[in-house]
Amino acid sequence: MDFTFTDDERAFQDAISRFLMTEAAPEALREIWETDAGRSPDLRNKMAEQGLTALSIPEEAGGLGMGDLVWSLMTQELGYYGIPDSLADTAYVSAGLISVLPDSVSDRKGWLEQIAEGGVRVAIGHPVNPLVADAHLADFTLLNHEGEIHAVPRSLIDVEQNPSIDSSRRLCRVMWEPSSATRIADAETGAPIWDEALNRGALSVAGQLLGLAQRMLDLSVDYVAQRKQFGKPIGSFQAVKHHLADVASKIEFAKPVLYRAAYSLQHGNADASLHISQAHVACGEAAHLAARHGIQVHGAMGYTWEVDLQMFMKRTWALESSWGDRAFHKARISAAIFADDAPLGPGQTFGRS
Amino acid sequence: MDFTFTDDERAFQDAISRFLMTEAAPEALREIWETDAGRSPDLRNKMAEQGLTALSIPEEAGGLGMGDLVWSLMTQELGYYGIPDSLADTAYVSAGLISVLPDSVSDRKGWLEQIAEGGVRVAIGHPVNPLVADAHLADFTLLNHEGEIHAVPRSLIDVEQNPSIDSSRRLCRVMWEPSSATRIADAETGAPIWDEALNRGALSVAGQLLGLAQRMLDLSVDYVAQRKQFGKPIGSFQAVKHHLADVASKIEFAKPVLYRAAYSLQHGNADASLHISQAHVACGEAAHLAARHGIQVHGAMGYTWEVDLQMFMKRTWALESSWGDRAFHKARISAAIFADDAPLGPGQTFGRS
Amino acid sequence: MDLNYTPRQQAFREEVRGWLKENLPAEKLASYDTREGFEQHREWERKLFKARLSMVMWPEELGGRGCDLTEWLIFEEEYYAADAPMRVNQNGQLLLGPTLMEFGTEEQKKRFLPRMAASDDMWAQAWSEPNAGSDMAAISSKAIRDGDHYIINGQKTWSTRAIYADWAFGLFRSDADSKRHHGLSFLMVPLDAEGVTIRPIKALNGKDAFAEIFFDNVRVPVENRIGEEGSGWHVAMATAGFERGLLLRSPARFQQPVRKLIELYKANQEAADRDPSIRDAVMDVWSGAESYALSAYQSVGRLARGEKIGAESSINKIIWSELDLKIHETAMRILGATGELLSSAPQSTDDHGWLEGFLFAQAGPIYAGANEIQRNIIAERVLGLPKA
Amino acid sequence: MDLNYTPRQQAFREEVRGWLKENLPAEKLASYDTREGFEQHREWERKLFKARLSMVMWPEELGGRGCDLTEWLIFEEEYYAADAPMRVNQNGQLLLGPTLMEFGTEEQKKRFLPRMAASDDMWAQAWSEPNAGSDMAAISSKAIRDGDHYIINGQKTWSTRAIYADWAFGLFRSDADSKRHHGLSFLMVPLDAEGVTIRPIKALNGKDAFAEIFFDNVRVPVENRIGEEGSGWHVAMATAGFERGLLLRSPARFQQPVRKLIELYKANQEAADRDPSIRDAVMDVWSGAESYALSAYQSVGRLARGEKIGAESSINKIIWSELDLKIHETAMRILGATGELLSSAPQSTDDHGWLEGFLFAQAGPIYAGANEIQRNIIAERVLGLPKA
Repeated sequence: MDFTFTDDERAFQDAISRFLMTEAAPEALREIWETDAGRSPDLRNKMAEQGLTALSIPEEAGGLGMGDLVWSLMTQELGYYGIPDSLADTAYVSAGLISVLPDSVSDRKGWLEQIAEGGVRVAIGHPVNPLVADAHLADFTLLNHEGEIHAVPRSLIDVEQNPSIDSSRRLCRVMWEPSSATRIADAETGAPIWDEALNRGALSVAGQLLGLAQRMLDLSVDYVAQRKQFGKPIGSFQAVKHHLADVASKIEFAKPVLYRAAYSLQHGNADASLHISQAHVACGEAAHLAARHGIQVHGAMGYTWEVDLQMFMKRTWALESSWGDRAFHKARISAAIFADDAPLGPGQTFGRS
Repeated sequence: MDFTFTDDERAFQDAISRFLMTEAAPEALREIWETDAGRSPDLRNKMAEQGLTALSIPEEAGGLGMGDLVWSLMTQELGYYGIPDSLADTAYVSAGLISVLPDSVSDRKGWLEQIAEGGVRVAIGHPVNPLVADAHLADFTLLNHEGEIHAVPRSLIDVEQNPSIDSSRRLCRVMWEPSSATRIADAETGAPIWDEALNRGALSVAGQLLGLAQRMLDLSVDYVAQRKQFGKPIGSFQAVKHHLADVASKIEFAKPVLYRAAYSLQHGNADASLHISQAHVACGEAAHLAARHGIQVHGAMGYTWEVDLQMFMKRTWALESSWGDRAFHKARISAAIFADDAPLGPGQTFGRS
Repeated sequence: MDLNYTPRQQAFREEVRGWLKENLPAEKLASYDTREGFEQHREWERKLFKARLSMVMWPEELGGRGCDLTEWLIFEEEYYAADAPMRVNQNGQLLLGPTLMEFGTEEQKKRFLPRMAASDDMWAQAWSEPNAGSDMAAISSKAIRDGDHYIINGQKTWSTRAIYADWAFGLFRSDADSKRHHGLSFLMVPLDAEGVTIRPIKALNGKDAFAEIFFDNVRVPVENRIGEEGSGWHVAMATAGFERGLLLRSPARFQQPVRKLIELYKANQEAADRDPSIRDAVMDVWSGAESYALSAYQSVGRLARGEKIGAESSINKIIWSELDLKIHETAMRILGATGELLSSAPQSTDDHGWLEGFLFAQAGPIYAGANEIQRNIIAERVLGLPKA
Repeated sequence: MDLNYTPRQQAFREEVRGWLKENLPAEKLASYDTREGFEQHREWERKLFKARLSMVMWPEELGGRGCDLTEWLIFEEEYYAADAPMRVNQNGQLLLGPTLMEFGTEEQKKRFLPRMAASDDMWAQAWSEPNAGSDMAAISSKAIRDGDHYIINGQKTWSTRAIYADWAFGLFRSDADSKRHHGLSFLMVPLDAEGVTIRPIKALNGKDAFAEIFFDNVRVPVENRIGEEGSGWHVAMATAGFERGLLLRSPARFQQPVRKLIELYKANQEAADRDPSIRDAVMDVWSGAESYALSAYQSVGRLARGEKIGAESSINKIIWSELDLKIHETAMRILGATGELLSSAPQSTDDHGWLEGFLFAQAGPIYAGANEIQRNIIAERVLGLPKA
């Protein structure tokens, strides 16, 4: 029993953080937002060079063979730096889906190798999301047709862009015709794979939300320590202190929830879906509160385009309902904890294998 | 359109307040609690002398002919002073029920006269309450048998006392045999009368809860203004200020809800039940918050038997679920506001006549 | 207590309802945070003014129709129930207007109020400064007397729609050596005056909703001062009271979205009920909006009896701003995954403007004095707790 | 990361579970806030001690069995899952015990810890004073050195169950001229010493749960001092850390009532669902208790890696106290009209003691440092915000 990360894992997280701090400063992000595609090939290439696209690709396909736990650290950094890129959709969710496809899918290994090298973008259209992120520039998109899995190249889809309040989001309605040429798994094979993709997507969002929460807290702490009113830093007022203390508490207690969820998914725990929905809700609530208290302690400055807080607030409001909105995840929690055989009470903390 | 009380009505409330301040100081209440019956005949007599038992008795039966609006002021005072007496059950709820009984009930006028004079105690056993307050010393109890109304003298009931956390409550399980001798209304006649009794009971509780909220706020303000920590009155700390400001806000905005409800009941408004349930919930939430923040700012002192706060907190916790618990009243609100013909939006504030 | 409307009040309600039905713009106006929308809203205001419906409470000679507060509430109810356009000149009509009524000279009233009612003059406030947010007394912009003029230098900020407006009003330090609340004067400044520079501030939603105003030796005649020289704080406090209080946020403004929220909830009930807090929140905001409306009627009655509304207006400010936030938070929860889409997105399911409203609601607990400050005021002035 | 228990840990769990099944009292013990219940609980503690289960983490020579923190969590899980009696000697075992381990001499450890583990000595804390609540440094009780003794004069309050206890520990001012955190010493005082008077304080529930302790020239030998003379504050701060932190409120203490709350909810679902906030609250406290447990396992892992837990323990204190309140609030909502009945009432439907727990939960945000103070600590020491 050891519920901590290894020194290596923590060093990895630090390295990612330092890398993104340099390569994805807020000014750079704002420039990327303004582009048509909304994505920076340069940033994506750099991330690939760092090996980030190869994280969870099996070693035999040229990847690092890491699991959901490492992604729970990685996605926090993606959130913290507000990375305007669906990297996790390609390198985590889609890669995870492709990894478990039957061997009969002849492109499988090639796709994984290309993802590891950073040579492809893969979008994924799970029914829980009404729109598909980044389908406009994905080389191919994984799509669901009555439970089947289809891998549809860019040339066979039409996309209609749907602008979001979060300028870093690129959401597409995807129009396409299913055919046997694009089908890579039938509905029976597809069902558990789609379920796992949903869990992985939700976990990816949870991690990002937690990173966003921490970023908004850090921005707020910096702001209130220097901003003065009534002759004192506003951070010395008890009401401001308590707003931010509450955010810190939410983050502190959402973190182990995220890690348990990642562990459960990685180890095939029977309660993984419950744990992931709990993480989505807990991290969402931490981020939501960080946004609300963040703008409150920023005062009118927080309401401007110029101050960076807005970038992270809007991302929070968008991601909160991504890969399942709060109601979706609460419904999964309800179903699990009110079931007759629910894993309740002391001694059930790590669920059932 | 005038949503204020007259000078006379406000003078009446002031007079009640001064009277109870003198006659029902906390030390006196604590003594009454310790008695077996839990009630003071002396206090009851004085209240009768003040005319409080005659308030809503029709003038032709020797009463003052006042309505629910005046009772919404009166019940606040009963709550504020934590009066350990079911005065409102006799003089308001039961009196209201008796007033609308058919003329064929030969005792009707006599009962009203006796209530007005303070000569009888009447308990009332509405099905919404699992137990009957003060049945142990009521001269007779109004009871429900399959929708019929029965007036059952003390000699024909057995009572089993059920102690409450609120030492001023005297709750009885009532055991009795319905008979034609005790029946005063059949089920068809009884149905609207029981409904109105429930509304009146709920309104009486709402008023008391609001009075309790104000009392707990006043006690807390007094305490934090004199109690010092870290060299300052604790009332000068922002966290303490904000706790009490929130209580003051809740009270301020529950008050007009109570008054609209009383008006609607008095004037037979079609939305009276909705308005009364809203008042029960709003006043309950104000009192609940006043208790929570009250004990918080009192610190450990608030947790003692000795400091008066406990008397009003425990009364709050008891009354919150009396004459319908919060779920009961929320269900009535739901049914009304989600109905197809719900009175929603601007211009519907005072409901439909 | 009498909760029936008089026949006159009912007739007025019918008149307003009928007029709005006849005259409402067929198409939704563009956002008044854009130049185009701003002018569309000015046109609408002129139309209201011509029907003497822009400022119903003002005296007839100033462009109103001398209604009382109850009639004003009725007007507002009908206005919001009809989904009529947002009022673009509120800073003038609701903040400066009442201030002029109370503190202005007869000449000032005649000069400014009818043009304000007609929206011939559009007003911006010049309240905050970069270092004076909720601490309004920290003002450093100066207005130094030079004969029958003041010479203004300094900077104001968070001035709503100032880039489109004609005039601004605000507090300036007329005694250069004074501190805090002392030595301030309340001035009205034409925004086309020489030396005025306006720079837009882009809001959260990407629109130029606010501006900074820079004053570089701007000359303003003394007759543009409201109240005595040096007593601007006193005047401004009254203005702030109007802002927090009843007038700025009439109850209908919340009852109408609650009605729509209930429709939204019912249309999506099955999905929404998976999160039980949604239904609970819908019930709670229904009660909150009702209670806010009831409190308004109560205040109107108290004012009619000659009572004053004092620090309780701070409670109002907290209640409406938190209510507005909760209404829009709940709508966003119901919209779920499509909630983030702009109204221009083809797949948007937001036909009421919930997202825009959600963003705007974020500002409610901040502007007009942050809610933390309002809670201090309640504790100190309503409850009598000691200052820190 | 490895979330599997080792075979040794699993065997320990089985042992504890089996022992409890064999040895649990057949009848619920009386409340330990009564003399009768206090002694019943002391008997139970002796039984636990004999099985070396009273203080599993303590070394064998002090009466424990040298378990690590993970095993302690396992013990707690089994203990609460079995609904075993509340621990009556917690003030000694969980607060003073760790303090002695860290700051006591070898002689003190041998003298006090085994008797504490066996509950031969029952301990009360003598922490607060009438004018020193959350402001612990405002202590005025004096312990003036007289040769190899201290002479104690003063008054302590809120001493839980002191009327039944054998010993008390607390801070006293050993330097009469010192102020605030300076000049304090940490002393252990036998409650049967001459000059000690104990007066019960009746709590909310009518029971003598607390007491005031009066010291009138009470002589205590210097060997009853923990740490250096005058450095009591430093020692006490460590004690306060234990109190707020992990040990006082093990996660199982909340997971077990959550399990019961879910049973209560399911048994009353139709009535409860009329108020949708109830179902939402049940889900929320489930998540809260899980998250508190996960955080505990995380802390245990961090401690095992040699990290320190500092001001984060203030977050713990807020989380468990607010969680406990919400669990019991929700239970009271589900019980509805019968919730107010004492367990002695024939019609009571409260077979878990929800009402008593609800009352006790009210104290959670107050004792061990009010939550307002904890939030200040988080803001200042975790986030680095400036002091007021």
